[in-house]
Amino acid sequence: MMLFAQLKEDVGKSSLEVEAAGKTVAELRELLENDTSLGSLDGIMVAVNEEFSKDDRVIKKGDVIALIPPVSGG
Amino acid sequence: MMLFAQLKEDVGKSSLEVEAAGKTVAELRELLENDTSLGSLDGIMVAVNEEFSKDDRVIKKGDVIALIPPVSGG
Amino acid sequence: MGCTITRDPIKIDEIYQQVVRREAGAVTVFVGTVRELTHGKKTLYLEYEAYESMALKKMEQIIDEIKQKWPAVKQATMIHRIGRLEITDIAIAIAVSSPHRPDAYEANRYAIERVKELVPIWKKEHWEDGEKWIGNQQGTKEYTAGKPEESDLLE
Amino acid sequence: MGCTITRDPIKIDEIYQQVVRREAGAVTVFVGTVRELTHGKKTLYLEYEAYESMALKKMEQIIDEIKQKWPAVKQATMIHRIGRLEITDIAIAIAVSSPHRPDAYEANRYAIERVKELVPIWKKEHWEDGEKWIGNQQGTKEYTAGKPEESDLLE
Repeated sequence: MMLFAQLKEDVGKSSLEVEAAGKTVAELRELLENDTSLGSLDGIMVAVNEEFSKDDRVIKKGDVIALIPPVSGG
Repeated sequence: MMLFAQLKEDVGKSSLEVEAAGKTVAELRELLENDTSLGSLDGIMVAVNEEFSKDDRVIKKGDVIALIPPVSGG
Repeated sequence: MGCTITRDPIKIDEIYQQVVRREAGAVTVFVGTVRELTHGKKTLYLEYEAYESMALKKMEQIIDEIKQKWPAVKQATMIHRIGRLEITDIAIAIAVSSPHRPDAYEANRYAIERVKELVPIWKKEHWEDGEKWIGNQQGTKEYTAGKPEESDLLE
Repeated sequence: MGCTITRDPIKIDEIYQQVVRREAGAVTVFVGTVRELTHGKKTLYLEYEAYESMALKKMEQIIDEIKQKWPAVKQATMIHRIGRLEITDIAIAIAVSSPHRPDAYEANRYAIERVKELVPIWKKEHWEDGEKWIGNQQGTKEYTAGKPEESDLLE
């Protein structure tokens, strides 16, 4: 799972290994909030294969997952 | 009096001599329509000293007069 | 730094550089180019003519109006080319800088609308089968613009 | 011709040239630069980071949206710089060409608003007394934007 910006700095690396296959995005969020040091993911989007994803999307093996903090480009 | 664009081509030169001192802009327009080959000045503005002028403005000796067809710059 | 009328090709990087400011985060540049087709008719080239001294005065007036209406705008300027212009040549470029983008877009748009109302510059279209001064006096006006507003008239 | 993410200085003449068309009479270029002051605080420099592959995909999506919403638009493109940027450096440039100016202004404005909603690029402000990722997750969001709309979400 890819991390960017503040999340990357908090964790100290640009990716995290997680067992996500078979879980929904909502379940992944819960797992991350409870079992990692990331803390609250309020306001953080989950991207699956480079698309913003809703909570009920089921993650498949091989999907590329990224956590997307509120963007501030431009 | 300075002429531009279509008016300049119609008259064949970029200026006309007119006796305008003491006349209002409205009187000048009337004179031009009646006594020159310019024809109707509908839609043509009169500029006095590089400002668009209303009909009741009185023209003074030394004022710079120009006829301004609808503009089409940009 | 002021507005310009030129017979040379317009370089947009130059007008952009004129408005860049440390306090400005947004710059808008509008570029008006010679379009090949107007109302389905094929233009070969254009000729622009200006009442130069008055045109410059009116261009500066528009810049002043912008600074009144959008006090946050840091800098605004414009350049108009005259003479013969070919298809895709730049006729006008307008640049506006501001701390935030809404002002930069709105002020820039205002500027070009005002140019088309009150800057004494005229274009003549040349087609394969003829030529015509646009906005001319024969009642064949192509724009509802091309005429100054009541408030632009001196008594 | 497509959208670009770069670590090099952005040249606005290059992006302008990419959208020039014989049928387009209006080109708008929006330039976002690094501003020295934000909310009265003095920025020393910025760092931009991107999720590059997704950011490019989202930039292309915005161009597609423009062509849907403004079918007359001839060409539109954008370039975003990442890495360390100094005050007045160009962070983003967006160029849109169209036969007529209203479309060119509106589509350009739309593009930058969408960039700020859904392109995964982040900036870190560096001040004399600290640094911070803007739009970060500590509830200190500086923009109401920075969040995709409902319709941008995949099931």
